Amino acid sequence: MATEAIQSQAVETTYRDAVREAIRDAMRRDERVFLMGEDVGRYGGCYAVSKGLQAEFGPERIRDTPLSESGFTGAGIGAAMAGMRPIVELMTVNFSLLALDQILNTAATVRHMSGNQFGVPLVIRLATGAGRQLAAQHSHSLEGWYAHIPGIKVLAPATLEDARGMLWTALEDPDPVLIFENVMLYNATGKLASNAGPVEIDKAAVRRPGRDISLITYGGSLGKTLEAATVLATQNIDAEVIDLRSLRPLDDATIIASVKKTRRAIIVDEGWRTGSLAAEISARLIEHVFWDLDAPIGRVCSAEVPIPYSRHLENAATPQVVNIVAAAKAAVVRT
Amino acid sequence: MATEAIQSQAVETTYRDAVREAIRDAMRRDERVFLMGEDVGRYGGCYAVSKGLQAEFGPERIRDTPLSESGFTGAGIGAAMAGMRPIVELMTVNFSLLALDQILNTAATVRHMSGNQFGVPLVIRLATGAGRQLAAQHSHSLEGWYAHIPGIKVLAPATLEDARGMLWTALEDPDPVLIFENVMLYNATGKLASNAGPVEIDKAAVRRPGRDISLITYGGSLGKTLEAATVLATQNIDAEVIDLRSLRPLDDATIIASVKKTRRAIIVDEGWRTGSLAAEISARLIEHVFWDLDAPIGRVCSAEVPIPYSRHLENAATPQVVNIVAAAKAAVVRT
Amino acid sequence: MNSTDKPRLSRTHALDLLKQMIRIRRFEDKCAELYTQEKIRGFLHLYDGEEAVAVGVIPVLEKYDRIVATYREHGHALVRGVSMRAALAEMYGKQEGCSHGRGGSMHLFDKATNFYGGNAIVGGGLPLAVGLALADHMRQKPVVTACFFGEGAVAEGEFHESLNLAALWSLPVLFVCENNLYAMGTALAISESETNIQLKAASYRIASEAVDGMDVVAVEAAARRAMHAVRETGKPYFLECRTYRLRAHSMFDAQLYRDKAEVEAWRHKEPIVRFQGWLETNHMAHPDDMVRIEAEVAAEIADAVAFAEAGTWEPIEQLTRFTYAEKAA
Amino acid sequence: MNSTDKPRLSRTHALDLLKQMIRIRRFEDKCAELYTQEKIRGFLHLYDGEEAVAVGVIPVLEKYDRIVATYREHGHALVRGVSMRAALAEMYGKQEGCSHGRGGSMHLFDKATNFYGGNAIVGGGLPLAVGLALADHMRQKPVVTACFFGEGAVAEGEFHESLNLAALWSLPVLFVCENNLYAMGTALAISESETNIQLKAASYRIASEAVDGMDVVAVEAAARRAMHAVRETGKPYFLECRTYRLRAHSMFDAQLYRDKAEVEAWRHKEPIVRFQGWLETNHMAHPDDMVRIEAEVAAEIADAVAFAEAGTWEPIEQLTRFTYAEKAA
Ligand SMILES: Cc1ncc(C[n+]2csc(CCOP(=O)(O)OP(=O)(O)O)c2C)c(N)n1
Ligand SMILES: Cc1ncc(C[n+]2csc(CCOP(=O)(O)OP(=O)(O)O)c2C)c(N)n1
Ligand SMILES: [Mg+2]
Ligand SMILES: [Mg+2]
Repeated sequence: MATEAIQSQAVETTYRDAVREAIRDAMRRDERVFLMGEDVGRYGGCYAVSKGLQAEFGPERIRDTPLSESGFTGAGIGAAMAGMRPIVELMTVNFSLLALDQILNTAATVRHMSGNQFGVPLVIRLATGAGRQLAAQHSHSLEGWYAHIPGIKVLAPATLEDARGMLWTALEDPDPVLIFENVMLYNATGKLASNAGPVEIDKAAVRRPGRDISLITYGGSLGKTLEAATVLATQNIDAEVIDLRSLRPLDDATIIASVKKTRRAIIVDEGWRTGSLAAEISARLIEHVFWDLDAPIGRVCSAEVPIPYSRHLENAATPQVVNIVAAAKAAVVRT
Repeated sequence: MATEAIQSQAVETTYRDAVREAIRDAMRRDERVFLMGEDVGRYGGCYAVSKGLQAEFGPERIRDTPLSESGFTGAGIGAAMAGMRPIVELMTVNFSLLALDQILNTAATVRHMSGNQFGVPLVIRLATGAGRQLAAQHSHSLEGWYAHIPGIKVLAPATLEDARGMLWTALEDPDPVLIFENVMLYNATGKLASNAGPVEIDKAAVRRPGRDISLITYGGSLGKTLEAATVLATQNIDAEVIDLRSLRPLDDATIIASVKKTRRAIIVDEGWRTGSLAAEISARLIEHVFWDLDAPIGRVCSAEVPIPYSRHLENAATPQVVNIVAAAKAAVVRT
Repeated sequence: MNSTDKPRLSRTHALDLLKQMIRIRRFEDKCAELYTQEKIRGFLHLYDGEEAVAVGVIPVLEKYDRIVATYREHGHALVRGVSMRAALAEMYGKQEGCSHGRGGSMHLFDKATNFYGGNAIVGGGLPLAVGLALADHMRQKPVVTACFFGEGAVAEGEFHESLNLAALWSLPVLFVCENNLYAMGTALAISESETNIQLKAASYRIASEAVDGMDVVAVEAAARRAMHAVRETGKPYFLECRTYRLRAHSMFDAQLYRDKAEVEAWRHKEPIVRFQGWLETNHMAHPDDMVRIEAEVAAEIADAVAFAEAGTWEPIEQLTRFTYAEKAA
Repeated sequence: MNSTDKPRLSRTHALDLLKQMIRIRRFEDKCAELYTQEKIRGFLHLYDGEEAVAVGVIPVLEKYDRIVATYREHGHALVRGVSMRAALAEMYGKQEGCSHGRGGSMHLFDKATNFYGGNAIVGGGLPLAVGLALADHMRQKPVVTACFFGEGAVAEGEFHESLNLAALWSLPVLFVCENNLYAMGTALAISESETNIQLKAASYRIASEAVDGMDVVAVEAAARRAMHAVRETGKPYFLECRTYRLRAHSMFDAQLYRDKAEVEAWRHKEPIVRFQGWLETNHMAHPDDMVRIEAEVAAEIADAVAFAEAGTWEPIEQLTRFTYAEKAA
């Protein structure tokens, strides 16, 4: 998709606008689609993603909700079971904890508990990630943690194409899909094909091919990881960069193929290190390519601390280009 | 502790009684301690753990709560910050999702956000695990998932000694401690020293020494894993069984020492496989003992499905002795 | 009171109400027996004493209306028309069960009758009901969603959020609170600072009524008024049914929290005996009616047991099915 | 009305109330300026227009009472006695800050004044307040916990659970709802089916009062009545302060959801100008008083800025500190 896009006529846009275009497009394609969440309407979305949409689609379909995360998430589940295609915006992942019972105990279980009679074709959008000095309660990166839950799918659009294209595909999915948008990406600019549209959501993408080591990441860390790859190139280390795109299910085939080739891997993940998605990928690689590895698999994750407010500590707590470069070099020189 | 216990005069008891004794003992030692939760008082606890305690300590200190998980968990946090030593019983981990915002956004962050001015010396007890045919909403094993959260500690007593001894040590801890009691253990019987008391909560325990492979587990799976070790012994495979005891922090030293010795490891964990604690342990082993390994690290976890009601499917979904034996043999024969 | 408020208490209708209650009672007595035989496992929550609520409310709904229930939902499923066979097979864990054996007693689902299940998270069904009603509201469908829950759920935040959303967005939800005075072992006064549950509806501007939940005729009349109001206004309505659970909360409950005398006192208000007696004194139920009803119910139960016994176990190879929709080939 | 109800409006006291409000306003004006200079980062929520609430309520509390606030808590911290130096240094992220630079604007904490902090989860502070009061209740301490929250929090389940627990267990909590009519861009009528917030207290049997939150004298009088009631009865009390946020919700808010005219209209009811004017017409505030107050406040702010500027960054080596208590060596 990405490459096609670049070939067709491209327009300058932002990640934020790409997400808004995706919502607008979905609303136009299917009248069963509606967006509901705190301040998505009159306010225009806490990150201005839905700005202008209420004027176009009205307050019923761009529905402002009270501060009742569990209530309106559950309402989204019910509406989906009754045939609608709701997009629930949980403003940020930090507040999604209040809705976790509905997500895990209802959305993720209904199809199973009902013996496949009912499904929950619901999409939940959440802003995620640190980097804006919002401190310990507003800086969580829990997308990898959510990927633990069977019954839901978890997406992490890192590019303009995915910000624009994943939503519709997710809405067509018969099961609940959580889409995590990293807060540091909203202002990201770039060229997007004027005809950009839905993209598949099953495969990881090789964003930079390389021979010496696989750098596996997603979402907000993709940019940093590509930067690190550029730095490594100047030191004659040819890194391959994989963008997971889907955190649940994981595209094992692409990951394994890459590491079988490079024989080394570093996983970059903004979640806290212990119990991170990076740990799962490391464990899977061991299960599948242990005998092909020339070095231990490394992880670059967030430090085990609630994210501090002050900028220098927040930066120190989260993965940075230097950490990725260092980890990659350690893996390459180690043998 | 365990060994001492066996030396001193031992009395037949159950895991349930050991937990009750631990609560009674704590209530007597320190008047700041109180137990609060749904049906802990008049009903006697949904698993009869607190039966009789309200008669002894009264309704203020053995406090029945309404069905308000977030409310009374938050109340426990506040009471702890004000100098009490509350034990909040969240009946089962399945309902703890309703209190997760309070646990992650408040209990785990207050010390940090306040620059160390306030701490939360709170203990939360939760029943966990499958095996009673309670189906998809009542069979979660999320202790490993909780271990992702910095700021809290997570314990999993697997023995009578730990059921009896971990609570007081947890209550003396200045930070929030979650204690997960596996529902299949409550009826477990055995001998417990009449003078059994507090135990340390920092170290993993080698429950069975062995040379050929390390079987790393905790809580409800310890019994199955020891059984598996016995089976393996009959096939000349000498397995070492490690009981993690503390899931956060993990006792890396004990785990690493064991695997450095055996050069092979299987992790048995009742959590869903993807993003399981087993993945974290596997990743850490790779980071620390990669060069010492003679085989890939294996995981025996729950299948990626909400736990089904029917017994045969529930058993198939969760780790069983045969799975552990098979995984261990695969690791040993593989080279 | 307009016509919709008057129960059409024809003899046939009266006997039907009675039969439905007896049907639930006898079925659950059988379930309890099967539980001791370990044919049914897990948690089993009986509706003994509360039958008048489901029997009074559910027949008032239209086929196209929706129902959300709790883990104490056998009665609701049966009255709604979920076959006794499928319900019992589900409790056996057989794949012929209404939830394919995946759910068990607490998770009876049936798409054919718009039965949105047994939910085992207290209060968890309320947001779901709000969402079902939201979907109907947005499509201007004349559908009502009836949501059953116990008085224990009133303490949950989800109760509060759901009532506010339903009223704020003016959604057609009939909230039916089955106030049986206990949440497991927790008496209402230990759970609520304001024990008059009905009053709570007012702070959301939701119309409400409290009714004697042991009187099936009264419940039906109240349900008619409630449904009429919801259909007329499109707004939610709150119906509190005051009832009592005569048996233990589940099969694990020693009932230390209430004394036998209290239970005995309530036994006298028990909905079946009471209604049957009333029908007999009013010559609307004759001995042979009772014989017929008991015989029909016994036959249906025997048939359901045979069906469940003959049911099959889902192959273990299919373990992870239903976690996600199967890809259309 | 007994004596405790009557505000002791001596000239000194009146000028003190006025000064406190001005102190908050000028401090926050400075914060906004420092934000544009990127000295302060993250979210910054100003109290502009609402000062009469914190200034009217907090001085009525005793030193040993406890306070729980929200992310809009600069005013509460200052009135409570958290030093302006420590508060500003915190917003700078310096280790001399009242939360060691870890918390920032939304997380001002101060153990010395029993200030249990800024909580950035809407509604998250209410259960905490219930717990603080529970601890005092169990130890029979005569301590009251004052819990401030916005009207947006009323829709959260935690509001419902907390009010019920406080009333059910009869805990000394003063719930102060700062009803500024908006939750970010969501007007009250879009958030609540019943917009009369005070009424909600009744369904928990909690005594309540609504007061003009733009009138510092009225707020103080109401706070006295409320605190008197809590101390007398040991029970919770609900105080709704009707106020208005004159500035944007945070520094990122374009205020698309309300028109300038509305804001202008409220500006005329603005608590400082209003109270100052009233004091002047009643000859309780003279021009030189105002000069003195402004001068003192300006000096305090200048000092705080100097302190924050001179503050130091915590060494990065200490990153993971405060995640757990440091082991006593
Ligand atoms: C959120 C949650 N907390 C606790 C439980 C355990 N539990 C199951 S039923 C029950 C009592 C519910 O009482 P009520 O709502 O009155 O319904 P009833 O059983 O009386 O019909 C409890 C506490 C649960 N299932 N869900
Ligand atoms: C649980 C939760 N949901 C959403 C948010 C995002 N948010 C921050 S402030 C706010 C509005 C709160 O309004 P109100 O309670 O009235 O307080 P005010 O800002 O008006 O003082 C929202 C939605 C949050 N911080 N916490
Ligand atoms: Mg009940
Ligand atoms: Mg507000």
